[in-house]
Amino acid sequence: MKYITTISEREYTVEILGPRQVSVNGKLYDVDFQSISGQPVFSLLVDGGSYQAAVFPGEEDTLQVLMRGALYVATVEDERERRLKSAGGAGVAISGEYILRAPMPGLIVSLPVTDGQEVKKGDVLIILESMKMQNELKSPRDGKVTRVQVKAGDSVEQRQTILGVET
Amino acid sequence: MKYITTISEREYTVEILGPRQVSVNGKLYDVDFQSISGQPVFSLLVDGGSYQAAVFPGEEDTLQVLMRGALYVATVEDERERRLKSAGGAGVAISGEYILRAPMPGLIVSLPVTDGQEVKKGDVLIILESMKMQNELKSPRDGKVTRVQVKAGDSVEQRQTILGVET
Amino acid sequence: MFNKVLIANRGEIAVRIIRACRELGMHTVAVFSEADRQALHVRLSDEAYPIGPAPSRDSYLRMDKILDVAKKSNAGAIHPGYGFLAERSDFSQACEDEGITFIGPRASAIAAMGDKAVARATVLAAGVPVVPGTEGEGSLSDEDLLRLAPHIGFPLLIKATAGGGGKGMREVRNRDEMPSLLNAARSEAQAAFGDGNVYLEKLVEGARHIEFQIMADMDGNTVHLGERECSLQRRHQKLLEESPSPFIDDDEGFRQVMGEVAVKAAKSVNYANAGTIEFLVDKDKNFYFLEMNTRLQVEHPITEEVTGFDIVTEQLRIARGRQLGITQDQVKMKGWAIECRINAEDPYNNFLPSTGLISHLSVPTGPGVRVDTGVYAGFQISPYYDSLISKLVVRGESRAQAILRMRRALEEYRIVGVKTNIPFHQRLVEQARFIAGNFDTRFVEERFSLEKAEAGKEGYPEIAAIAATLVAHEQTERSAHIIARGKRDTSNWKWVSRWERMHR
Amino acid sequence: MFNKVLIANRGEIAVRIIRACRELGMHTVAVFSEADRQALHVRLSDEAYPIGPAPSRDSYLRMDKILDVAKKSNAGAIHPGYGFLAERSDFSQACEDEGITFIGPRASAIAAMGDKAVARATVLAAGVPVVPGTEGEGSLSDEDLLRLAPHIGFPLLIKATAGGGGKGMREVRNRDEMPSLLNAARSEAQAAFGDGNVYLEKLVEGARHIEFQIMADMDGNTVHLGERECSLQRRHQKLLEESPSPFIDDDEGFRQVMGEVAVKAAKSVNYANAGTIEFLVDKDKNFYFLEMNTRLQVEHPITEEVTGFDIVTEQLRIARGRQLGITQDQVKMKGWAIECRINAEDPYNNFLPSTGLISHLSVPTGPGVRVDTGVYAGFQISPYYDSLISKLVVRGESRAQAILRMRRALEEYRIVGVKTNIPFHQRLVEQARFIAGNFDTRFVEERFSLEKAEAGKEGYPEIAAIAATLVAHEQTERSAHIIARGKRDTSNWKWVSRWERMHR
Repeated sequence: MKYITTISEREYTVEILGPRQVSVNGKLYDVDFQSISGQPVFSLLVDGGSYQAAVFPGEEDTLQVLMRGALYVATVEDERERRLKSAGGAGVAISGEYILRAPMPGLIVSLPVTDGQEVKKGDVLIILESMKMQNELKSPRDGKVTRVQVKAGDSVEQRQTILGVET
Repeated sequence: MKYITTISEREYTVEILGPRQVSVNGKLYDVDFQSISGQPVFSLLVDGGSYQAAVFPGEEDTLQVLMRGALYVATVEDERERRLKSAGGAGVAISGEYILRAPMPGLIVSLPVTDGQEVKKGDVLIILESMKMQNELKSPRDGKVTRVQVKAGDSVEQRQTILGVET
Repeated sequence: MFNKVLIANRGEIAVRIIRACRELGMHTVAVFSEADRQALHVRLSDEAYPIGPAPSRDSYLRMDKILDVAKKSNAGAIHPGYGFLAERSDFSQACEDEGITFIGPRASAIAAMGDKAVARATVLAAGVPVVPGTEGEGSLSDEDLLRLAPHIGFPLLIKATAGGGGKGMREVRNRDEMPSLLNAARSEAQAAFGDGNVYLEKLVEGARHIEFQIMADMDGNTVHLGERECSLQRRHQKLLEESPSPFIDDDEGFRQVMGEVAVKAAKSVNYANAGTIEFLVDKDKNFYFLEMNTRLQVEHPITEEVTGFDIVTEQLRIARGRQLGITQDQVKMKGWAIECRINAEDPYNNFLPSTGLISHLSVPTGPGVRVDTGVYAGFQISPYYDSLISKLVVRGESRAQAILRMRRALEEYRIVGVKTNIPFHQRLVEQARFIAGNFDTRFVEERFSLEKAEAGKEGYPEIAAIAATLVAHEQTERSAHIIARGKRDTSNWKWVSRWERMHR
Repeated sequence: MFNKVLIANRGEIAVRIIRACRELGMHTVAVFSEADRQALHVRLSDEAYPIGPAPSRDSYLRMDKILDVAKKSNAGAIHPGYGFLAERSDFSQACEDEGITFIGPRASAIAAMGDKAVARATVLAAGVPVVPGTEGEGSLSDEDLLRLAPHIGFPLLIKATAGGGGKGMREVRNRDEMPSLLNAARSEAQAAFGDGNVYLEKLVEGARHIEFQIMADMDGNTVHLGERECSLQRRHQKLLEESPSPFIDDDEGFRQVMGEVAVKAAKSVNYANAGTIEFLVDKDKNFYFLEMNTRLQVEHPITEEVTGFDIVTEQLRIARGRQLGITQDQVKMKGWAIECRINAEDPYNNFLPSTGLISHLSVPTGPGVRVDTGVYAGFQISPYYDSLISKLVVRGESRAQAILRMRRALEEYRIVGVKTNIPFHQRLVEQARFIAGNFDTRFVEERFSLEKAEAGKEGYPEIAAIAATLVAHEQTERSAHIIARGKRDTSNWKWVSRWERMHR
């Protein structure tokens, strides 16, 4: 099974050759990969090197790998997916609507944007109070604010939709 | 729901009156009983007193309650069970065959008894080596050894039947 | 003399106090909100009583309910911990009125130090240097503050009179932005402390935040237990503290000068029990009184580790009327201690707080490591309270050993289910400037970027690629089979559905 | 000078050594048997290599495989921990032959002290008092031993020449029972150490077991780090140790006399690195050399806690050729430390070892508590190795504080999935004789009964009855419903089937 795995814009071709062997960009590695305690924590022996990795789903179908105190954000595609995607043309992932959901339950302290407003990547979309802190949630991209579903003073549940940003 | 719960040969009539109320021998208690982390560890608030109890199944359908550093071995019967039992006559639990099973995987170092031999309560039935220790397994009652299924030098799996003691 | 103590708090500090009581053979009474029925302080206490709904104002801030529990349970004393009611003089007074020992200073001392403006005036009168600012009496209007600001000079800080922990604090670079910042500070202070009063203070640039631990008995015997370096902060929240301060280090003369001033400040309000004098120190070793925290401090363990002095135990003894067990010349700092505050927040996403169920927990242990915590595997981190999960404290013979020990402890610490700032600390303690002890209160915000720190490291991207690919591969394989429904339900693991979403 | 260390061990001690290496910035290489792929030492090490099947003789006792891994991984040194190959002079020699630093004494010192009979002769020649016994050279036949026994006098002990930890040890009350006990001791010694040789020793009645920690550098500078009281044993296995010994306590003169003799004993074999001299002490303060353990000791942490001296770190430094960091007069014991060995065994069922999956784990933390452990929630305790799960160590300013702290730590410690001896320790530290420090090596076996200790306590039987009834009630309710199959499968909890069995 062959995968293209991207970390920090660098591509790694990872081929799973057997239960204990993979290759990365053609280089062979002995690998012993085990889940610990039924948790998304793994013990990984690669050519004798011992690594502990926590692997979590991240934003937009990435996998976050936390290992030796550093975070690696990875996208894993299998060859078939990859071919389909390149046939369909690049840039697909960028378009469409970004939906901002409340990352935790809390209180909307302020909502500095309005429906239809143009925002830049990094602009504050809302300020949410939770765990006694005021937290600014920022736009991950340039775009236009759509479908604002809350107002200042509202309490929101975790994962509740707050607004969208359309490119 | 009314239960007769026996600890150290003393009987407690425990009646469950509601989600937060029980009576023990007629005395009312406010009770808040919660399982922790989905484990057999419980936090129990009784009239404001806070107790942590680990509750495990013990031998012969007892429940072992480990709490504030002491072990309580309890038998819980509901009223109906209890009535049936007393109708059927006492002493039933004592008769029959005791089956000795290996409490852990290990090696049978020695087997000082033979089929048909009479043993007293406390007599050593086998010596099992496990975790680098030689462990003596003793007879819980007087009786006759039956159905010896292993010999010295055998490796046994956990729960494997070793022999019986018949009264 | 009391033998049963009610702990009017939650989380790691409630656990800390319960442990101290237990080690003195005292009984403990916990109180808990609806969100905290399964909290560790409830499980570990001898008694525990509910005091209301999850929001603090309905539970942990309700003096009336807490006093009711104290009376019902015959608790002879109340320990307020930090936060919540710890610095409310009316609570201290109410306890006294009910004949319950308040484990902390007298109401008058809390009141004097609690209004930061009054506090500054009081210590100034006692000869303690203060940061230039509005040392008026009590509340000043926006108009007054705007008028006084140019006399102090910009940049300056707006600070909550009632507050602490950076809440209701704003930095002002010029007069124009001041009105809106005053507004924001007041509303934050109102929300956090129920008191919107603020004051102004000169911003000392390049400053270090160094504080002295004070212990005083009821007879006025007062000692300091040396200093703590607390300059590493983000949004005025301390993140990593150490004792001694690398800035003072072996300048014992300077330490004693500051310590004596700290004792003088405490004595100016007839202080009793544990307290902390916070100073700003500039690069020329000028130092200014900032405020006094009239309570146990979050970071008290590092002082315990270097002095060998159990501060919470001593608080209980002092409250029982005992004299201080030590004199100033018996206080010796030995070795070095560092504390990292482990918060449920995502260091890769603007330190956004993180809630959820802790599904797995591996706590670092071994020589020289101490963890003060209020959580366990299976505990739910709720959004109602602050994000402090635990305090990871290490001690070493030297600062270098303590740093290396902290690194290994951070690497061992595994918390699954919520995001934590552990990676932030891992990178922070690797920074050359941290190792050199060369930082001020702006370091974290202005000179340290987690992303840049990681980009600068060599790292193991191939290994990460292997891990990610194998996880994804396993999920593909799994989703190709029919998976028993029950297996999914009881798993904390969201990959299957994620994977299905990807392949939809 | 080496910078990469192979740890030829497993469990808590392997983790302890990895931590020390990490705190010195050294790289680590773990080895593991098939049963230990997921063990903590494998997870925490920088590198890890398999060395064979689960039984020790096929893995952790295989010098050849371990040396292969050392060479393959370019490890410059090997730390043997305790047990396994730690006291095999041929292993120390083999390392030297391969140019790999053995972190421990020279092969000659191990050999001299490893044959207990030779050891006794050697130290006797150096003027160290020994327990009367067969100080012959090497192996004696049963015939010889039976002939010598009456000269020593009964009661006496048969002890394994190669051994330690009570294995291959038998107590002999008279000549008649001696042949069969010799047989048993030899076969146990053969199984445990691959060496069936035994020797005889007078049994000192009412004796305390007190040992001195020795540190020596390669230049022969030798100090002792004070004593450890190890009298609380069961079947010659230590269960609870403390430092200082309450028997020596503040008799500094006696401590120094014993310490000097211990140093003399170590010097008699040109000892280098960490070692322990064990003494028997009778009630009149006569003391006898028992044996020297030429390795790191299980109970080393209590010495670390009272002296502030990191023994494992110092072992690594000494092995690198560094001189001892301290002189004898710099060694100060401060406060009191106690260690409880937490074993996977059932104290209510004849201390039968317990295996299984640790489904839940809550480790005690907070001030003065240290846990050295090799397990975590989700780890499987296998039957292949000893039953030591972890060491719970506390320190306090005084013995009384340490005892109270140990009590609260034991009460906090939760291990679910295997039985442990925690309740045993909880009862032990409550005993009046323990608190008074009034016990000898027979105390646990002859004067302490867990059942009697519990029967003597008031306890909470009503609360236990409520807990048991509610659990049983919940199970009845549950079994009355149809339970999703998957839910059952993933539960570690066996009640449902138990309940079904009951109601069949």
